Amino acid sequence: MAQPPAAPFCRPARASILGGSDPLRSPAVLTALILTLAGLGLLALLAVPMARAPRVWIGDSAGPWAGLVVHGGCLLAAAVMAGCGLAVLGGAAVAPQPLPIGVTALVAVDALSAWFLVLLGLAAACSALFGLAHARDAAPRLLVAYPLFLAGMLLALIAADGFVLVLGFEAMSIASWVLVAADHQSPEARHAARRYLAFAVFSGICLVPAIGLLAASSGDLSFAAIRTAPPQGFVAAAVLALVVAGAGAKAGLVPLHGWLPLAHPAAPSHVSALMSGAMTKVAIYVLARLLLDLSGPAQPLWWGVPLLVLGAASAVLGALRANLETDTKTLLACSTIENVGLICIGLGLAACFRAADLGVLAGLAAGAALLHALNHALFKSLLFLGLGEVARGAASRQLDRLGGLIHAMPWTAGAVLVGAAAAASLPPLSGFASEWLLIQAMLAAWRVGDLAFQVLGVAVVAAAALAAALAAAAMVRLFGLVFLGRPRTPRAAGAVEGRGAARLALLLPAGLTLLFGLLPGPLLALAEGAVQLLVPHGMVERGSLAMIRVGDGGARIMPLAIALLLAVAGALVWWLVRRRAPAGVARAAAWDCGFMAPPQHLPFGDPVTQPSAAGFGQPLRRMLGGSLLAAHESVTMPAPGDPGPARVESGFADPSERWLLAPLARLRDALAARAEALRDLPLTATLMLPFGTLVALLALAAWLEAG
Amino acid sequence: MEILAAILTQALHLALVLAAAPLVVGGTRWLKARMMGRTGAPPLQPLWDLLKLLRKRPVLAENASWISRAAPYAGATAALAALALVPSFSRGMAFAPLADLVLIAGLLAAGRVALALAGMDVGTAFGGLGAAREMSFAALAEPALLLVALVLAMLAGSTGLEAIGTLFQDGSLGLRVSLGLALVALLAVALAENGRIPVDNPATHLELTMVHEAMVLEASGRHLALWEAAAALRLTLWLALLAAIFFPFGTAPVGFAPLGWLVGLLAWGAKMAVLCLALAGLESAIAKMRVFRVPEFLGTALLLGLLAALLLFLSTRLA
Amino acid sequence: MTFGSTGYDIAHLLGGGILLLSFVLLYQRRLDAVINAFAVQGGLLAAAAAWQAHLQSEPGLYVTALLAFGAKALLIPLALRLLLRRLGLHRTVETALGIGPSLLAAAALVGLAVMVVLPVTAGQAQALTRENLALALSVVLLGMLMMIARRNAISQVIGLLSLENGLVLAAIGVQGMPLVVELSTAALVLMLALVAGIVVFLLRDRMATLDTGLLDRQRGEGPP
Amino acid sequence: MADFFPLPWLIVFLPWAGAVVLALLAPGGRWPPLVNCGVSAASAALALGLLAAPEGVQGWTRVDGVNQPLVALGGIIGLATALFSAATVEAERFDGLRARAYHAAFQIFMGAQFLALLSDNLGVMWVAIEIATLASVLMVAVHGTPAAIEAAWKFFVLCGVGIALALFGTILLYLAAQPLVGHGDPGLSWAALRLVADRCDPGILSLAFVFLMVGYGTKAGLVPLHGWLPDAEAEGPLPISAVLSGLLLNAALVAVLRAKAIVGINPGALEPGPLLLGFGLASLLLASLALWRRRDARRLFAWSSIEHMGLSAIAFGLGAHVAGMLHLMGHSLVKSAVFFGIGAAAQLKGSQKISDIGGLAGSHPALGWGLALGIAGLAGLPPFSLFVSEFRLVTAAAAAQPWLLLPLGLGLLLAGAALVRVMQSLCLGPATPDAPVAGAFARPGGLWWASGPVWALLALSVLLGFALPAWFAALLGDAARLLG
Repeated sequence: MAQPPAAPFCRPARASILGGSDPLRSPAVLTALILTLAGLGLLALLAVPMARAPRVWIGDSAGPWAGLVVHGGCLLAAAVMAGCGLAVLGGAAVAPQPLPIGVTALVAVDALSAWFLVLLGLAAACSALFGLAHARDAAPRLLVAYPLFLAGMLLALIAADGFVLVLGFEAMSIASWVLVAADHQSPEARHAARRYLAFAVFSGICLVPAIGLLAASSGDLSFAAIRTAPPQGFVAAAVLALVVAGAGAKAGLVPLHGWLPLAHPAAPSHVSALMSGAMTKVAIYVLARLLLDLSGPAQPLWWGVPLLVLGAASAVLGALRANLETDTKTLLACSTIENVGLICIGLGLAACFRAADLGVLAGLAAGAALLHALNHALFKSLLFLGLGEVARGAASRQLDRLGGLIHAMPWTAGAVLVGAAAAASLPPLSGFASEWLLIQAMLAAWRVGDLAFQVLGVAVVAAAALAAALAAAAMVRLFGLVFLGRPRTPRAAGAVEGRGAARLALLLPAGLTLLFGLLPGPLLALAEGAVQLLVPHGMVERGSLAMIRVGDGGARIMPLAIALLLAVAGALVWWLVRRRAPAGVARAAAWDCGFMAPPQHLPFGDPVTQPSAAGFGQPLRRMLGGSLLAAHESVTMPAPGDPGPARVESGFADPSERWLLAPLARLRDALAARAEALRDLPLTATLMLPFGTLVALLALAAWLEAG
Repeated sequence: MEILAAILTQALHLALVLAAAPLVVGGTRWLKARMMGRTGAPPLQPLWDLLKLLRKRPVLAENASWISRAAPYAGATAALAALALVPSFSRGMAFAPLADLVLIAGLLAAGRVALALAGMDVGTAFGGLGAAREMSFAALAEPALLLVALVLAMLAGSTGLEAIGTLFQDGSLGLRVSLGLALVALLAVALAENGRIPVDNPATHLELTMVHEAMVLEASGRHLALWEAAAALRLTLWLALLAAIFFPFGTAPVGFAPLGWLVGLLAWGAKMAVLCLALAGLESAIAKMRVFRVPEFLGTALLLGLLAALLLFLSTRLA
Repeated sequence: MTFGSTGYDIAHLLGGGILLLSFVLLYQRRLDAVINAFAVQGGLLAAAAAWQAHLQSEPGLYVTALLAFGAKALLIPLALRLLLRRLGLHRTVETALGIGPSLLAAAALVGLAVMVVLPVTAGQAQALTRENLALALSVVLLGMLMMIARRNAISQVIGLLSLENGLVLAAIGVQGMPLVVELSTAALVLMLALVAGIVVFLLRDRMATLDTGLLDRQRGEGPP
Repeated sequence: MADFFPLPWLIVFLPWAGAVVLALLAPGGRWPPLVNCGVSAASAALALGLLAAPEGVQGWTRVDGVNQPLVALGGIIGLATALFSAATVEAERFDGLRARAYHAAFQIFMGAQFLALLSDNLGVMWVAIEIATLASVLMVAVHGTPAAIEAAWKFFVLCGVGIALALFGTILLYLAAQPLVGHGDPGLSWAALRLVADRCDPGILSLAFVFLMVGYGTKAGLVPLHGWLPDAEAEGPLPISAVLSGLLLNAALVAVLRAKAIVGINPGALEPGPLLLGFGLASLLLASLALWRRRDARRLFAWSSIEHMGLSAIAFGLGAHVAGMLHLMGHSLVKSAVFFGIGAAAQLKGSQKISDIGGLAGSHPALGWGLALGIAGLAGLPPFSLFVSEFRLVTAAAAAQPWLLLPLGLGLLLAGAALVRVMQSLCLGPATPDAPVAGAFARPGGLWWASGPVWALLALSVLLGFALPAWFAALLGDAARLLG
C-alpha cells in the first residue's frame, strides 16, 4: 500500500509552538554541537598555557585574562547548547552521526536530548557568567577542568550509542572531580573529592554492564539497535537495578547520595551550581533515556516502582537534612537531593502509568518531571550562585556566621529570595508550577488498579507533600538566617556585593524562574517531543499559554490567572490599607519583648540572642530527626553557682552513612584482611600455591579424561 | 452574561469575605467567652481593632529591612487570594476555574513563608522561635492536607473545588467512613494552620509556647493590622473550605440567579455560624498541648488521612 | 618396542632410576649427600639420553647426553661442592616439611602423574613414550616438592635442577625433538645455575645464611 | 626483497649488540645512559617500522597482528624507560660492575622480550622468555639490599619453576603434533601447530595447556601464581618496574594466548577459555582487595598490574580479543607512566612509602597531575584507553556471561575505589617534605625527564583509546582472528 502523499501544508510531526523549523538545518545543529565540544576541549588544552603565559610576559599583575577567555568561551558554548536545543525542540530530531574520532561513536539530538540541552545551556550560562565575574580567582587547573566538565555533560546528552553515553558521563565525573578537589589543602575537601570519585567509579561500573545487557541481544551499542530489542525477564530486572544504582548514584538518589552533600559544597560556587543544577539532571537524563526510552514501552508495572520508592525516600531525607545542615551550600545540596527525588517520582510514575495503559497520566507525569528538572536547574543554580556571592562577600558559608545581609547585598538578597521561594514551591514561581503537576500525577496514582500500588501511591503522596513543606521550612531557614536578622560576625557586617556580570549571573536565572513560573504551558508544549519519546503512547495534555489541563476531572493550572488573582487581591489589600492608613514608618530600637538594648561594644546586638542554625532546626530535629536521621541532642547545664555557660550539643547521622557505607567499608576491610593472609606468605607457601594449582589442574585433567 | 455573573459573584464574594473575616474571629471569641461564662468582647471588636491599628503609624526596628514592610501585604494578599477561590454563596465565580486544593495549599504556604520571614527580619529570639515552629508544624500539616485532597480527588476525579462541591451536593456519595476520617483529618489540619487550641493559643501573648504571636511581635500599626487581617482571613478560609467541601448545600449554581445567591448567602451564614460554634466549643473543651506534643496531634491527622485513603481503596474494590 | 624388549627394559630401568634418585634427594638430610645424589641423577639422565639416541638413531641426542653428563653429573655438583666449602656451610638441611610426610606426598604425586599421563596418552602407540612421560612428570613434580620441602637455598636450587632433569627426560623420550629445545635446555640449565650461584652468593654475603626461611623477614612490606 | 629482510631478527639483535657495548663501556660518566637511550631509540624506530611489515612467517619468527602492536609498544616503552633511566640512574648509586650489569641486562631483557613476541617457534619463544626472566632477575637483585635479594630469590625460584613447567608443556605440545607434522622444527611452529591442532590427540593437548598455562601464567603474574610479582616490581631499580610490568607480563600472557589459540581449536581438548577466565577472576578479586592494604607505593602498583593482567585474561577468556589486546597495551602505557611518576616521587621524597609521599600536585604540578591522571586511568576512568577496553570487556561479558558481571563489577569497584584513595593521598593535600636522594634529577631538565615520559605515555594512551587509525584497528582485528 502506498503512503499517501503528505499534504503540502502539513507540519512536521513534532512541530510545536515555535513552528517547524527547516529540517535541512538539523545537521547544522549537530555540527555546531560537535564544534562546541571541540572548542571546549581546545579551551581546556590552552588554559594552562594561557594562565602561565602572561606571568612570563607581564609578570604577576597580568590579571585574569585566562579566566576571562575560558569562562567567556564557556558562556558562548552554553548559548550554542541552549540554541541548538531550542532549534531541535522546535524542529525535527537529528539523525545519528559518527563522531570524527577513532572509535565508533554516534551522536544525535532528539527531543529528549534537546530538552536537557536547553537546561544545560541555561544553567551553564549562569554559571559561566558568575565565573566570568570572578575570573581572577580561578586556578589554572580549574580552568582546564571547567570546560571539560561542560564538554562531558554535552557529550553525555548528545550520545546516540551506549559508549558515548558512558564516556560523556565519566568524563563529566572526572573533570568535576578536579573541580571538587579545588581546595585540596583542606582534609574535608579531600574527603569529599575522594568519595565523589569513588562514587563516579561506581556509577560507571553499574552503567557499563547495564548498557552491555541492553545491547546484548542486538549486539549493537547504538540506541536505535537497542530500542529494537528491549530487555526482558531477569535481564530487564538487572538492567533496572544497574541503571537505578548507576545513574541514581550520580543523581543523588537515596541511599546512594552519600557523596552529594560533601562534594557539591566543596567545589567553587559556580561549579556547585552547575553540579547541582545540570549534572544531576544529566544523571536524570540517563535514567530516563535508559529506563523509559531504550528499555521500551512494554515493561511491567514494577518497572517504575524502584524510582518511585527511592524518589520518595530521597525527597523526604534530603528536605529534612536541609533543615539540619549549618553550611549554606551543604543545605542547598540536600535540597538538591529532595528535588531529584521529586523528579524521580515523576519518572517512576510515568513508567507505571505507561505499564497500566494510562497514557494521559503517563504523559502528565513525564512532562512534570521534565519541567521540574528544568525549573530546578535554574532556581538551584540561582541559589548556589547567590550563596556563592555571599561566601565571597561575607567570607563564610556557615549560617551561624552570617545574618542581616539583605542590607549589604540587596540584589543578591532579592535574587535569592526568588530562588528560595521557587524552591519552597510557592505560587506563582516556577517551582510551584512543576510541583503542582507532579502532585496531580501522584494524586492520580490510584488509577492504576493494583491495590499494592495504590497504597504505595498514597505513601508517595504523603512523602512528597512532607518533602515540599520541609523544603519550604529549609528555605525560610536559609534566607532568614543568611539575609535577615542581624549580622552574627563583624565580617558579615562588612559584606560587599559583586557588580556587573556577577549581578547579571543572579538576575538571569531569577528572571527565568519568574518567567517559567508564568509559562509552564508553553514549556510543556515544547517538551512534548521529549515526553513522546519517554511515553510513546501517552498523550500530553497540551499546555497552552493560559492553562494546563490535567486528566478528565478538570483539574487545571492557569499560571497567568493565578498571577492575575494575586494582583487583584494585592491591589485590593493595598487600596484598603492606603485608604485609611497614614504613609511612612517610624524607626525605633527593636522592641524584642522589652529586652535591653545591646551594649555599645556590640553594635549589632549579642549574636547569641538570635536564632542559630541549630536552634532553628530544633523543632524538626525533635519531630522527625530522631527517627529518620538518628539526631541527638544533649544539654549540659553548669552546676548551681557555676557562672559557665550551658551547652547544647546536637547532631545527626545520615542513615546511608550508618547503614550502608560504614558496614560496606567494614566488610571491605574484613575481606582485605582475609586476603592479606593469603597474600602475605613466606616463600615456601608462595611456591606451594602454583604447585597446588598445577596438581589441582592435573587432577582436573585426569578426571575429565576419565569422565 | 455568564461572564458578567461570574465577575459579579466574585466581587460580591470578595466583599462578603472581607466583611465576614473579622466577624468570624470576633464571633468565635464571643461564643467561646460565653461558653466559659464570660461576657466577652462584642463580635465586631476585631473590626474596630483593625481600623484603629490601620490609623497608627507603624514603628519599625532600626535594622528592619523591606521584608518587614512588604511581608504583611504579601501575607494578606495570599490569604485573600486563597479565600477568593473558596465558594461561599455561589458557584461559578470568575476565579472558580482556579479553585484547586493544591493551589490553595500553595497560597497558604506563601502566606506562611511571608509571615515567617517577617518574624526573622529583625533578628529577635522570639521571631526566630515562632518561625521555626510555624514552618515545622506546617511540614506535618501539609501531608495530611494532601491526603485529604487525595481522598476527595479519588471521588471527584479532580482536586478542583467546583468538582468536589458538585459531587457532594448531588448526595450520590452517601455516607462513607473514609469521608468521615477525611473530615476529621481536615479539621485537625485547620486547627493547626490557624494556630488554634490545642496547637497554639490565639489569645496569649509572651509565652514560650506561642507560635503565631511570636512572629508578629515587632509588627505595629498597619502592618500589625494586615497580619491580624490575614489571620482572620485564614480562619474564614478554613471554615469556608470545610463548608464548601463537606456541607455544600444551598450554594447557588453557576449563572445569574439573585434569588439563589440570597439562599446561598443565608445557607453560608448558617454554616459558618455552626462551624464557629463548633470551634468555640472545641476550644473551650480542650487544653493547649505542649509544643512538642503537636507533632503527635498532626501525625494522627496524617494517619487518619492515610486510613481514609486506604478505606476508600478497599471500598472501591468491593463495590 | 613394547614391554619385554631389551630396548624398552633398559630405558625403563634408567627412567626408574632417575625417579628413584628424586626420592633419594627428598630423603637426604645432608647437603653433600644431596649433591651426590643429584650428580648420580645427572649421570643416569645422560645414560638414558645416550640409550635413547641409540634406540632412535638420533645422533643429536648423543650431544644431549654429553651435555647432561658434563653439566649435571660433573660441573654443577663440583661447583656446588666448591661453594659449600667456600661458604663453610654446616651440612644439614633445614627442612620445611618433615622427611616422612614429604616421602608420602611424593608417592601420591607419582600416583597422580601416572593417572594423568597414562589415560591421556592412550592414543599414542609408543608405550615407551608414555612410560617416559609418566616418569618425567613424576620427576618434575618431585623436584617442585623438594623446592617446597627444603628451606636451604642450595637444596632449592638442586630441586629446580632436578626438575629440569625431568624435562630433559621428557624431551629425550619424544621422537625427533628439535635440537633447539635440547640445546637450549642444557645451556639454560647452566645459566640457571650461574644466576642461582650469583644470588646465593649475594644471599650469603649480605645475610650470612642460606636459610631462605629467614628471608621472609626481609620482605619489603611486612605486616604493619 | 622485503621478504628476506630479517627485520624481526634485527629488532632482537640490535638491543643485544647494545648490551655487549654497554657491558664493555667504561662505567660512570655520561656515556652509558646516552648509549642506552640511543640503542633504545633505534630499537623503537625498528619496532615501529615493523608495523609496516606484511604478515608472515620467516623461519623461527613471525610477524602478525598479535605481535606487531605489542612490539611497537615495547619499543616505545623501552625508549621512555631509557630516558627515565638516564635521569634516575645517577641516584641509584651503582658501583662500576653494577652499572654495567644494569644497562646490559636492560638491553638483554629488551631483546629477549622482542624475541618472545616475534618467535613462531614455541621453543624459541620459551628460550626468549627464559632469557628475559634471567635478565630481569639480575636487574631486580642489582641493589643487593636484603629486600631486593628476597625479591630476586622469590622471582628466580618461582619463575624458574614456571619456565620449567612451560617447557614441559611445550614438549607435550610437540608430542601431540609430532605424529602429524613429523620430526624437527615444524613440530614446534605455531603456524604448523594451528593447522593440525584439530586432529591432534585432545588429551595431550589438554595436558600441554595445563602446563603452559601454569608455566607462562606464573610469568604473567596471574593469581595464584603471582607470588613473585609485587616484590620484584617494588625492589628493583626504578625504571625496571615499568618494563617488568609493561613488557614482561605482556610477553608471558601472549605466550599463554598462543597456546590457547592452538588448544582452543581442538574441540575435544580442555576448553582454555574458562581456565583463563578463572585465573583472571582470581587475579582481579585478590588484587582489588590487596590494593586496600598497601603501604608501599610501588607494591601497590605492582598489585594493580596483577589486577589488570586479570582483566586482560578475563577478556581473552571470554573471547573478547580486541578488548584484551587494547587492555594489554593500554595497561602497559598507563602503568609505565605511573611507575615513572611514582619512581620520580620516590626519589624526590627519599621513600616509596605512601605515607611519605603526599601533595605532589601542589609541590610538583606537572608530575603530580600526570600521576593523578594516570592513576585515575588505572581506575578505568576516561579519557585513557583502559576505559575503552574495560567498556568493551564489560559489554562483552554482559553479552556472553551475565553472571560474570557481579564478580567483575565488584573487583573493578574495589580496585577503582582503592586507587582513588591512593591517588588522592599521593597527589592532593599538603605536600610532604622533600628529601631527595643524592643525584636525583641532577641533569639539566630536572624533573621533566620524568614528567615528560609520563605525559607522553598518557597522551599515547589517549590516542590508543580514541584516535585509533583504521589500519591499526585492522591489525587488532587480525590479532583477534588469530587468537580466536
